[in-house]
Amino acid sequence: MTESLFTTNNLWILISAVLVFIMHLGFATLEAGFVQRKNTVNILFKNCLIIAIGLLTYYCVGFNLMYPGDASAGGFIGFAGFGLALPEGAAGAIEYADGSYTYYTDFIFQAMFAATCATIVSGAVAERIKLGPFLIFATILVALFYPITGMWKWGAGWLDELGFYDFAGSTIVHSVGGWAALAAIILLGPRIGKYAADGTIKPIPGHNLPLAAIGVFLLWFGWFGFNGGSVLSADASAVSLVFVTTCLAAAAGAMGAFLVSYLMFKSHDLSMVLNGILGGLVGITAGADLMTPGESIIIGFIAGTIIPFSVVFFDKRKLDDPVGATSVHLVCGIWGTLAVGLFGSMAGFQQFLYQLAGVAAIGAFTFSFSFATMYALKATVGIRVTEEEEVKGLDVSEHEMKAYQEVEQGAPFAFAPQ
Amino acid sequence: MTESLFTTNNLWILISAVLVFIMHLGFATLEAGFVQRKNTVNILFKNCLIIAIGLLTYYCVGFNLMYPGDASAGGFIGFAGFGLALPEGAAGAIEYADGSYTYYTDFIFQAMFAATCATIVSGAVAERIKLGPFLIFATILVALFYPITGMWKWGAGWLDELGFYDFAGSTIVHSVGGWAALAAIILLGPRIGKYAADGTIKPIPGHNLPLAAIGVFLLWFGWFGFNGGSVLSADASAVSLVFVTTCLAAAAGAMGAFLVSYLMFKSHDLSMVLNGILGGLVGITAGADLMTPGESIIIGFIAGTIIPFSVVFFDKRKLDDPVGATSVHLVCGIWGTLAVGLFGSMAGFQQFLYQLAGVAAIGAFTFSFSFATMYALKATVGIRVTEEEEVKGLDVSEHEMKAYQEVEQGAPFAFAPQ
Amino acid sequence: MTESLFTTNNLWILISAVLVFIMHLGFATLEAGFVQRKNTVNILFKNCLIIAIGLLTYYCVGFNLMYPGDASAGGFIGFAGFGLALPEGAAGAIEYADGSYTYYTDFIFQAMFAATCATIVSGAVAERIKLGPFLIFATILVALFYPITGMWKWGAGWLDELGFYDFAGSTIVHSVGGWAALAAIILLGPRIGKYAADGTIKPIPGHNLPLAAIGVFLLWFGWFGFNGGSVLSADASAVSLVFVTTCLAAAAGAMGAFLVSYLMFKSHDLSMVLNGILGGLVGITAGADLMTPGESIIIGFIAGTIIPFSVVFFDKRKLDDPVGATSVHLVCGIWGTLAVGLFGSMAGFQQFLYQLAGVAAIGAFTFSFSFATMYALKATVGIRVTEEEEVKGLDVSEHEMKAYQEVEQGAPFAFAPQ
Amino acid sequence: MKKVEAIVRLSRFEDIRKELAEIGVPFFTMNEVRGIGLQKGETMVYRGSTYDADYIARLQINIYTTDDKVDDIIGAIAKAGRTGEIGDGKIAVLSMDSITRVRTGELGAAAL
Amino acid sequence: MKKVEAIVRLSRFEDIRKELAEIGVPFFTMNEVRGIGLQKGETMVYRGSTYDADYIARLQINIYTTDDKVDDIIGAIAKAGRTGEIGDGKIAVLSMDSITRVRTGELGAAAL
Amino acid sequence: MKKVEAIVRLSRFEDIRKELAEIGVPFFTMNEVRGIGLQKGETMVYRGSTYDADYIARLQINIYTTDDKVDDIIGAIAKAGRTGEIGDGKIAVLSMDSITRVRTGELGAAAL
Ligand SMILES: Nc1ncnc2c1ncn2[C@@H]1O[C@H](COP(=O)(O)OP(=O)(O)O)[C@@H](O)[C@H]1O
Ligand SMILES: Nc1ncnc2c1ncn2[C@@H]1O[C@H](COP(=O)(O)OP(=O)(O)O)[C@@H](O)[C@H]1O
Ligand SMILES: Nc1ncnc2c1ncn2[C@@H]1O[C@H](COP(=O)(O)OP(=O)(O)O)[C@@H](O)[C@H]1O
Repeated sequence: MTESLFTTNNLWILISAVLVFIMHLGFATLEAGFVQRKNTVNILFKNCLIIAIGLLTYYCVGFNLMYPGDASAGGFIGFAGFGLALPEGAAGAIEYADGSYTYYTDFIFQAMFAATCATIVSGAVAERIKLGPFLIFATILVALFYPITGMWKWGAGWLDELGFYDFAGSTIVHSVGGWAALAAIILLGPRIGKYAADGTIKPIPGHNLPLAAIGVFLLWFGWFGFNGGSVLSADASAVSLVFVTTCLAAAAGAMGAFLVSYLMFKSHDLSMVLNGILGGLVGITAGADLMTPGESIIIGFIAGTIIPFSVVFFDKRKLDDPVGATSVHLVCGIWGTLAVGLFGSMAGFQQFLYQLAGVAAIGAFTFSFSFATMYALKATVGIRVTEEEEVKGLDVSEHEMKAYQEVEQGAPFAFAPQ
Repeated sequence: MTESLFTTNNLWILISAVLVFIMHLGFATLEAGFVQRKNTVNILFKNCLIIAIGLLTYYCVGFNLMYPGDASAGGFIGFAGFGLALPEGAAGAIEYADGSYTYYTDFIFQAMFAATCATIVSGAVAERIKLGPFLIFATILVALFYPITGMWKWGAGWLDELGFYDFAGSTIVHSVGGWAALAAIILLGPRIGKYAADGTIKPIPGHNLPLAAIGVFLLWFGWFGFNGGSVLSADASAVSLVFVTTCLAAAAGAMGAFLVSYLMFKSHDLSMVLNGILGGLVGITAGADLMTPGESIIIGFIAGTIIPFSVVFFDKRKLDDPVGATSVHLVCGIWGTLAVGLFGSMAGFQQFLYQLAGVAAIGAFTFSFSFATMYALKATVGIRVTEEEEVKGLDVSEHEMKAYQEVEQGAPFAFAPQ
Repeated sequence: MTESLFTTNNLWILISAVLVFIMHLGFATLEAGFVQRKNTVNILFKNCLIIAIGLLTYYCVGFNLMYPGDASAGGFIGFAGFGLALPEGAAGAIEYADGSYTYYTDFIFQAMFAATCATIVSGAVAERIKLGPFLIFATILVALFYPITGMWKWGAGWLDELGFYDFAGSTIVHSVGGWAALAAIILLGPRIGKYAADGTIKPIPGHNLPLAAIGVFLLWFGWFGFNGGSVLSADASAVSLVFVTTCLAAAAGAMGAFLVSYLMFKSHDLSMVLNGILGGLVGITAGADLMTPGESIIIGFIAGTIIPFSVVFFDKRKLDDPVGATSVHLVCGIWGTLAVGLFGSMAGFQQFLYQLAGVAAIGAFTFSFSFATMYALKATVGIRVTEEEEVKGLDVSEHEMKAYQEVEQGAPFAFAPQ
Repeated sequence: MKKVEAIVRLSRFEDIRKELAEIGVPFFTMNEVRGIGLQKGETMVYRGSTYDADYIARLQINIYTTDDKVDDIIGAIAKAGRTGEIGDGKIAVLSMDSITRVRTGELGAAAL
Repeated sequence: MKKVEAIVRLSRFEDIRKELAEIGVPFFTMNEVRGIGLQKGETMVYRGSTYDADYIARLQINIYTTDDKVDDIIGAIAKAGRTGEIGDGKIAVLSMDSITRVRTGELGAAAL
Repeated sequence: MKKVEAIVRLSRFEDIRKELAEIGVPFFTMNEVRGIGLQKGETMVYRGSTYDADYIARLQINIYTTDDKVDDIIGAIAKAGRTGEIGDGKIAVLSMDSITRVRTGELGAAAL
């Protein structure tokens, strides 16, 4: 390993961290676009704090919980201590990861992933959750639940031993976020007005679809780092393959959602296509390095076709998810993880069972701990705003602000005075 | 060539692909900002599908049509087969492009360019074209027309033999998109209400100029990859020169459009300055690697000054182009291509003639085939929505959605209930 | 130094330039979001022209004023001539900066920084300054004031000799912008309606907080290049440390502003958290390479806590700054610069005095020359629009445009006709 | 003939609409208004300064009707629009000379 | 003196304006309203569920005028506003006691 | 009982509000309207073509009141709303048959 190749490898992981960072803006705009205007400040506020809390808690405990090294107890849990502890030798010791990246690069790349998890939840619980309990839940998720299951695979824990594969986190990041979201929305209940007295669904359309579209493009943009950086080096052959499979899956996801939602609803629903792109991306994430371009198209397309069914399924079960986070991250995350056993260079029945095991174990852990945490919060401080606050909107009731101010100086209204 | 340099070169082309990718968000927001709010969902929907279709068709046929290798028939057309076929040897074979990038890197970078072409059209035909025929046209453009003329130059075809030069695609990408757009708007006709009975122009202002500004900045951002990546290696000297010429041309384009539109209309028209920046970028694209910084300023400035004249010219000819795509991509694309014969290290009368030949040949091919395709679509399925649909807006009539929902849960209107 | 490492180093500085470029979009959207809707076109227009003017003037004079080389007169001022002059040897001469980057890379990276300075001012003076005088002021700032003080430190001038340290520009970029902004708003006076007759503050809320949030995330995104690129090579150890300190400071800034504004105002003010993130980023900028992660959290957190106090302080002094530029860039810039003397590997009383000297010298120079320039403009052409223009909004009065057009074709109003 | 104008809470709209439909008044026109009354606007905070939203968002329902229905309409709106809290709004009845249906030119009760 | 209120389609606005100008009524005030009538709102689809837009966007034109012009105004609006489809709207005439021009304080017809 | 409707400049709103409060009319309802009158809209430029904004943004203030206060209200609005420039607006008084307070069902003056 030359210093030069080391520098290039490290640079790519750093740039990937930058790309994953901007996914947080992607989530923020996507979620903001899909909620009602009266809850916009609230969702932006949560997204700002989640990235902040995510980075800080990952610094404090998450990183050393996810990568405990020798401190790991049987591959189930371990903790290497609070804060960051630069390994012996210089900060940039080329030995740290065999010349791929430095210790700090490792941390920052992983920290950006961690915060993603909590952001997934924020979309699903939008428009009705109390700010305080949400922040507590997000903190616990990032600080404890995410690193623990993450360690099982990426921290060389028991699932890794077993043979479970998850390249960049269809399960470890996306499904974990999705399970936590599911637990939360079960306990929260649907938004007021989402269901008529007779149970029919009354859609609550997002207030700003351009914002949502910006979000999806930014997420795709960031996914080049999410998947590309998960190669954990700048290896030309591996990274370029991952780029191709990632993009083709996203494109196929768009087409899948487009076609199915047209066939199902006879409409060209932008919100479905946007979710389809994300579904394709989540779907390819577990095996982005294992697939041929053709296989990636199949995986992405199927993910895209799942979206409309899944959205309708959750809606019918009164699991109200304003942004479709459970369909995108949970359902497509499971699909993508299982697809590693069906397609690509690792496919096989044995592998499929490993994948199932991973999905089930991580799902069971995350869902039950998330449910318990939310339940405890519900039973104590309460997790839902009052009906009055919800109808007024969280912007006014939790923030005393409006996202789009109408009053202009010199005039009481939103248009230019004469 | 060391493995290390190879990795760096390849990394830059991959990162360039990421930057070119985000240009699609740039186009989406630019076009969304320049249309009326009632057509916003439609334009976003088209932009989502274009990138998806672009990537998939380029995978299926485009790439092998543009780079047919030995399969080329006299440098005019050739086809190396469907799908991608990894060349003999490992995926990342350092030999593929002399240590500059891998096969998959080559594909993904080129695929991002291809989709750009169709996006250019979507802006010009906005607010009145039917969704289905547009998607068919876009698919044909990306799958056939763009790769064929692209091959003439970049696929080592006859124009390349001749001596025609187009560094990053002033003609091959931008003018091609522009010619197709021109053919389409001739056949489509102007939007209802754009011209009074007596022929005077009645402007139809864009509904969200911040979105349009976001689009222009993102396009500029992506252009670092568009031009910088076209160096096809990370060569320090070449890439840094291209960065400088690209930026200075964009800056000069802004100033050119600013000054001329002030002199012509006595107004500080943001939409002109935004188009001026893009004009400067398109203008420098053909010769970004050949110019000194000073020359790039001249080229960009002239491109910027062309914009207001060109916009008014097309408007007067009743060629209605809501976003100025023909002025930016077609007119400035021609200008930039010809500028290679006038300025920079290749300038000369002979070269000027080669440039003219390239502009004419590619223009003639693209315009006539695009016209024929659109004509056939018009004669069969029809290309324009009904008057009623157009007046209602495509969002409601083609998508049954609104971009900015006013109805809030618990209240019929767009402000917080008390 | 191998060619390969040189290429990687250079590539990182180029990519950093791209990241710093997008900060201009960050500023544009942040400022647009924080002003009233009637001044949106104006702020976008200014941001487009500033980046254009910034690049062009830095090309013409700025670069050679900031890096005069041997032409420097005693470390106070020097000028190496107009335009760019490629040093002897090839453009990409590896010798130019000891194998770190090329001449053109140097220029483009520095040019992106320069334009930032003027953008900081545009936010503070928004909603009331005349376009022409503003552009003149911005040009002078970028062409003269910024490079002169920049040279004192980064051009190996007297402050550098003294021992003053400013890694990426807490003082040299941010405070300089902040001082100029302060001078300008003192001379401009507050917006009409900001203060009641009895002096109480009447807030004028921003019109589009999602835009503002987009701006802050993009600024953070760009800061990876701003600070990471200031390492001036791709050195794995240094760049990764800078990434970690930068991110943790931003996160801590968010938490600091969140907590203090909750304690002070009992509200969850999104605008404060957004400013807090920026405060943390500005704060860490001077010593991003000197701090441990823990120290960066302290510095960022303190910067965040400063924000609410500072905003209220300026507001009470009738120094009306719609976007909080003085608090973020000036106050946190000073804090960050002084923090180099208090924390991290250079901390010490002696160093603290050097830092104080730098803050004072650059502050005195920039403030007084900015004040004088603005004063001269005020005395001659006038710097403030008329009351009528201000009430109407600058979009209509200076641009004859609206940012959000309501009139749709076929209908006089903003919703779909039936 | 009368025009009934009611200024009501936005959150009561659905109920008022149902109540009106029940008494045979399914059609009407409405618009957004801003009220200044006993009930004060929300207190907002922006960058450390508090201020009151000057007005309260309200809905104005406009119904053209024949004289005989006026009392029913007032009753329906008063019933469905009431929360009992300050700020429930007002119902005004104005005299209307004539009403015409644009589509047919019909006049008076036939136009409704 | 009368106030004429017309609820009309947005797409007929330009023609109504011209027609009014021709009969010597160039000045008026208008606002956006939402109508609930025989004509139903568009059917929309969002994430697989259909719903009806509750109301229809309409324009309300308000004209203060002298008694003698009322019939002309009704005629002009009825003519230019008609499409013949359900949903063309209504024209109501209300009695007005007085009208004042703010700029001059003029009263009655002189204020118009 | 009367309904007073005033079409005024947005920029005069604060003063009108104060003036009304002084004469004991602190409560009212208002909405945004667009006026077409002697005063023309701004001339706008977009991509090289100029066009006039068709209308001017105005505020309509609606006050339900007893007969005795009508003159005071007209006087207050006319005073505070006047700039003397063309475009200051109109004040109309319409006859109102009844007024009801939704919260209590009170009728007439008691409802105000
Ligand atoms: N004199 C009035 N003229 C017009 N509108 C009024 C008048 N008084 C009250 N309103 C409207 O009625 C709304 C409710 O009135 P308010 O005094 O707050 O409560 P309540 O009617 O329950 O006593 C106000 O917000 C305003 O829109
Ligand atoms: N009784 C009414 N009071 C007030 N507005 C009404 C009434 N009836 C109808 N409208 C308004 O007139 C519009 C058109 O009425 P509609 O019944 O759809 O068609 P038409 O007038 O052609 O029979 C409605 O959308 C509504 O705004
Ligand atoms: N006949 C009318 N009916 C309804 N509104 C009117 C009428 N005439 C004028 N207006 C309203 O009054 C506003 C001001 O009128 P305008 O003629 O411009 O000025 P002024 O009242 O000072 O003579 C107009 O913009 C319009 O909203």
